[in-house]
Amino acid sequence: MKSDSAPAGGARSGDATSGPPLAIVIEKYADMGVVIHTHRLHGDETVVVHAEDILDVMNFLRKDDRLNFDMMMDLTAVDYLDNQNLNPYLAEMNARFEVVYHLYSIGKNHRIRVKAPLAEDNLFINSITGIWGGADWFEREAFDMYGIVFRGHPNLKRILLYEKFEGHPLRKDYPKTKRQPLIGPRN
Amino acid sequence: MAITFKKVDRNAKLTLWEASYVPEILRGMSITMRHFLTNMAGLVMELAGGRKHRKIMTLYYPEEDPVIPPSYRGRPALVRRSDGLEKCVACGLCEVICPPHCISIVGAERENGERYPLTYTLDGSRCIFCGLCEEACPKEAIIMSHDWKNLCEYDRSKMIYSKEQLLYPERNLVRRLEAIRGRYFGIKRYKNN
Amino acid sequence: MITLPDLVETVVKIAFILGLTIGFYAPIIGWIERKQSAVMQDRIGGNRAAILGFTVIGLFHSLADAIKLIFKEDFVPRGAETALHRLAPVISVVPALIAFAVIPFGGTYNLWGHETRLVIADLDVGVLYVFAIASLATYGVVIAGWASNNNWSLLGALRAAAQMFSYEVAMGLTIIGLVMFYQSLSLVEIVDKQENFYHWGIIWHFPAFILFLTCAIAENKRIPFDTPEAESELVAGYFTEYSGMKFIMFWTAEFLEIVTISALCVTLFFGGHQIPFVTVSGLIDFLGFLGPNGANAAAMLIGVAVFIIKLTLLIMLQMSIRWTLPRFRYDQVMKLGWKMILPASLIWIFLVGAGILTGVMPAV
Amino acid sequence: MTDAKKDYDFHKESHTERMVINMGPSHPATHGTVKFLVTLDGETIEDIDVEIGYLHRAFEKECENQQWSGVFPYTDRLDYTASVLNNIGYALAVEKLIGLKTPERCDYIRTIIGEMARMSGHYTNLGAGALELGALSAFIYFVEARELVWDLLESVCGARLTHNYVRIGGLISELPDGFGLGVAKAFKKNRELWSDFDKLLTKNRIFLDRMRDVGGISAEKAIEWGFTGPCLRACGVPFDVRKAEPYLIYDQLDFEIPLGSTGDNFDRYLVRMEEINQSMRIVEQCLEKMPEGPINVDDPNWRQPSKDESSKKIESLIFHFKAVIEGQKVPAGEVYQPIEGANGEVGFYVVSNGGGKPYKCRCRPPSFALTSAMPQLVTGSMLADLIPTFDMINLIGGECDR
Repeated sequence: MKSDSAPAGGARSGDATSGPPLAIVIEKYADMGVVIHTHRLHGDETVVVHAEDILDVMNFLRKDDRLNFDMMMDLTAVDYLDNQNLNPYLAEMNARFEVVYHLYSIGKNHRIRVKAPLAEDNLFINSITGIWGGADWFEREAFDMYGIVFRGHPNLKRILLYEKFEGHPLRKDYPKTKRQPLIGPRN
Repeated sequence: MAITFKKVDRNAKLTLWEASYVPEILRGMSITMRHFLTNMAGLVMELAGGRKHRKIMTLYYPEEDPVIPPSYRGRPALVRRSDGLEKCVACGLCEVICPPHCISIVGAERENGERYPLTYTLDGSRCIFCGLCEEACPKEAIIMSHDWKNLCEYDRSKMIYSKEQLLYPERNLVRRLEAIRGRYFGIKRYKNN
Repeated sequence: MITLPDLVETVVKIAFILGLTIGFYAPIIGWIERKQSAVMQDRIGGNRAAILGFTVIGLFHSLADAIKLIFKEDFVPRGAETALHRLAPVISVVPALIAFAVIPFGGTYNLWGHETRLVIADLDVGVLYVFAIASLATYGVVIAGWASNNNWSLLGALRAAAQMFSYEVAMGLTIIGLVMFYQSLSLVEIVDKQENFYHWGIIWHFPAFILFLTCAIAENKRIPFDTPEAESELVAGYFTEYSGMKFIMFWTAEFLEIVTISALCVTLFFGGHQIPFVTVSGLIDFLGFLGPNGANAAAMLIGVAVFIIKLTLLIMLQMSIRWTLPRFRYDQVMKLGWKMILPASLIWIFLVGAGILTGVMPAV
Repeated sequence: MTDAKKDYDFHKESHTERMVINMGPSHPATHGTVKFLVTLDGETIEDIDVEIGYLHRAFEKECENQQWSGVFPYTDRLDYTASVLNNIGYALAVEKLIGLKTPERCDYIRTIIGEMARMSGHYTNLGAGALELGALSAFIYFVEARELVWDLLESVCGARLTHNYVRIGGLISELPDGFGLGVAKAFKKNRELWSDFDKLLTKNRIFLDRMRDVGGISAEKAIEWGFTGPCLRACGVPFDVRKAEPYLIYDQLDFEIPLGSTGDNFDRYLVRMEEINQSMRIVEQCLEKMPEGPINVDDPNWRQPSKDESSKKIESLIFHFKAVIEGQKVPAGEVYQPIEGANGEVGFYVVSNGGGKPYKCRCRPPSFALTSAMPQLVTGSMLADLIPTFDMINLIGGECDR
């Protein structure tokens, strides 16, 4: 487990001191092999965890009194195809995708970003709809756009695109100009 | 100097009189009737004395035109120089920056070595009037003109504008040119009020 | 035994009423609705339809509408009950028209020795007749909704049925006090008794007027009671599947009902053709310089004009209500009808009875 | 409950059946394009399934293929009723990633234009709400007020709806001459129209009956479902990004954030009404305090050259060519920047790989989260309640479907 110090940039809104959420998470999961990486780039506290531990981590973040992340702000994924060097641990783990969660605590007014890398041959991660009901559609969208399967999701089907859509458009190997079979040729 | 929270008034309890619908209906009708009467007065006075008396802000469109501010982004136009040739040097910056990729240019060279666009096609049905081409253009050759009337066609194929359709004489674009020259670290300084 | 002059007189009166309602009011209401709402809302309103360059402040839009709708495809949806689908608009437009038969639009005038009473049929039970006919309109709506084979139409029709039947009850009761006051069910007699301005319905029965107008608007299914055709909920309610000429008929029926309601209000509460502080005979005497026939004819024209002015003002009142208020929810409409208007009108009947007994209300 | 009662099935006994109705994709109430599959028992909603995606335009995919500065037209089209707010959100995210500090005057102008956009968004929402409840005059009054705001925005930005005004490190242009006077004049009329709207509806019993105690949600549920913005504040939760994590110059301003108490439609309506007032207050304060100065960062890497400059200096011209064709290079990294949009928290999660195009540009759409809770809000209420609830949720198709 390694922890970067915050870079000089991001003077705008982030304070460079170690915020409580990240410190508490590091403390809790010290030497448990759950946390892969942490950083505070531009003041955004980020913790990267193993995908199989995501439910455990999320439960901790949600229920711990010091953290109390009661709101799941955003859930998305990033495809790091051929760009794994951006986050060195991705190449180590041979992971292509990363599921990104942004959490916020209303009472404590702090945020945290949780990331879970996923390898291309194992695009499964546990659904967090049991913790935040609002994650429902966000997970469906990530499934729709990246093909990541959220285990335990009550209704995992496409949401923005239609059922007969082929492929997952936000993957980097999906060409922008590709035509779908139902759409027909360019007029 | 502070941001504070305050509860809104839900008027949770209505008095019996208010709950009987009548007072609020009368109040609502007094408001709409006030609008009706002031607008009627304005319209009657307009018949007598011109537009400035009208209280209604709707325009009689084909007869009256709206006032277009200098910053308005209308139909893109290529600037025609005073000698009748286009200013454009076919550098292709607008082609690159255009978000919907509606511009396509084929460049060529004149005998005197000047580059110029052999064809300059702008698909008006795809243009989103963002003005990025105008910002990118280093020669002030493509300008978002103030022309907003000649944008509609019955056929999409007619909306693919050729160079000839896009060329405007520079004197018609002076207002807009002045507006964009004042941008970024430009000349104009704003005074409060 | 019907004599020829009587027959001619009746035919002329029917022609006049048809002309007034279908020929004049149906298009003019469309225009009033457009223009009045526009000016109320700081707009200009339709003013583009022109004949030879003359727009006549948008008056031709009604004509353009009519022409457009007449030439539209006459469409019957698949699975619809064709015969009933065609019949429904007729059923809803006819009652609105024939209710007018008992509404007096002028007084009694002696023209060339012929006693002329400006009402098509002077029924002794005029009020009852109007209510009886008005309730027929429900059939048109329900049949339209059911025969369209469309869920929205069906929902609209069900709402309409419940709402119209409920409000008929309340509407009938709001008038009872008035009938007690005038001691007659004949609309002609009621108008005649309002010759004295102090006996006008609006003066003694203002609460009844409010209640009656509410019920009448609810009967007519206009905002705030337009749940059966609420366009943001049920698309267009029971006439979702209607187009062209059949749609015009629903449209006309709605406009005619506005006229009928206004005419009824004028008759019951605003003294019909009467001018305040002027009696018909006094008017005829005043116009005596025109000769007996001329005076009568002039008085008749004045009476009809006064009636039409009152009618138009009431129509405009209804329009401004329609363009001001938001819409009720369906269950709230029913609640209002049964829990507020019905008891209120019963209380009003009681109060009128007490007033008549104690002599607070004058005997007329 | 006794066994006999449990076995008794009303629907079976009375031989009735449920009605399944397709509300949308083009239904008068669905002013974005959205489909509700509603199962009705009479007039009561038994079950509802919300289908979105009809307005999906591949926002993220397009952004990934566009230079950093070329993303702004796309962000315009997210919440198109308040498009400058999206511009600002994206600009702030990218500036945070680069570490740019915009001049103070730029922040002030961004605040002014952003608050005007918020007003326009709320006007649209409340006006449409009134329209759908049948109060047509009230709707037109707010449309008129919105037109006045749009006139101002047009004179600043050059377009009425998709303003495309903000740039990385600044703005495209200064405020026009006489802007302060224009604001004073327009706001006077706006306040009049606001009070007319308020008098027409806020105390009207018909409107109250339609809105009050309809479509309510508890604060805990709202937080769980990711509600933000006016809908969350209607539940009485004091969360506003402007206060929680002040950006631009909000911490130097004096204004109130309205809070509701029960979280029903009426509270949402009142919160939005009050926010319009507060936005006007903010704009007026900003105009008063606004300092003189530049509106763009004085950093040639991020500022586009002005027209004079680029046509006269060859270095500047070459730099401009490079900037446009390759895109301005943003340092690698990732950043999440929330701002308070008209509907709630608009967050931009931007990832850069050091290139001239965003590697990932994700927008956290507030109405997406709000719409996902629709079944929670309307199940068990009447069909007619769906309309005000859906309106106060304020689904903006462009934002929800992206």
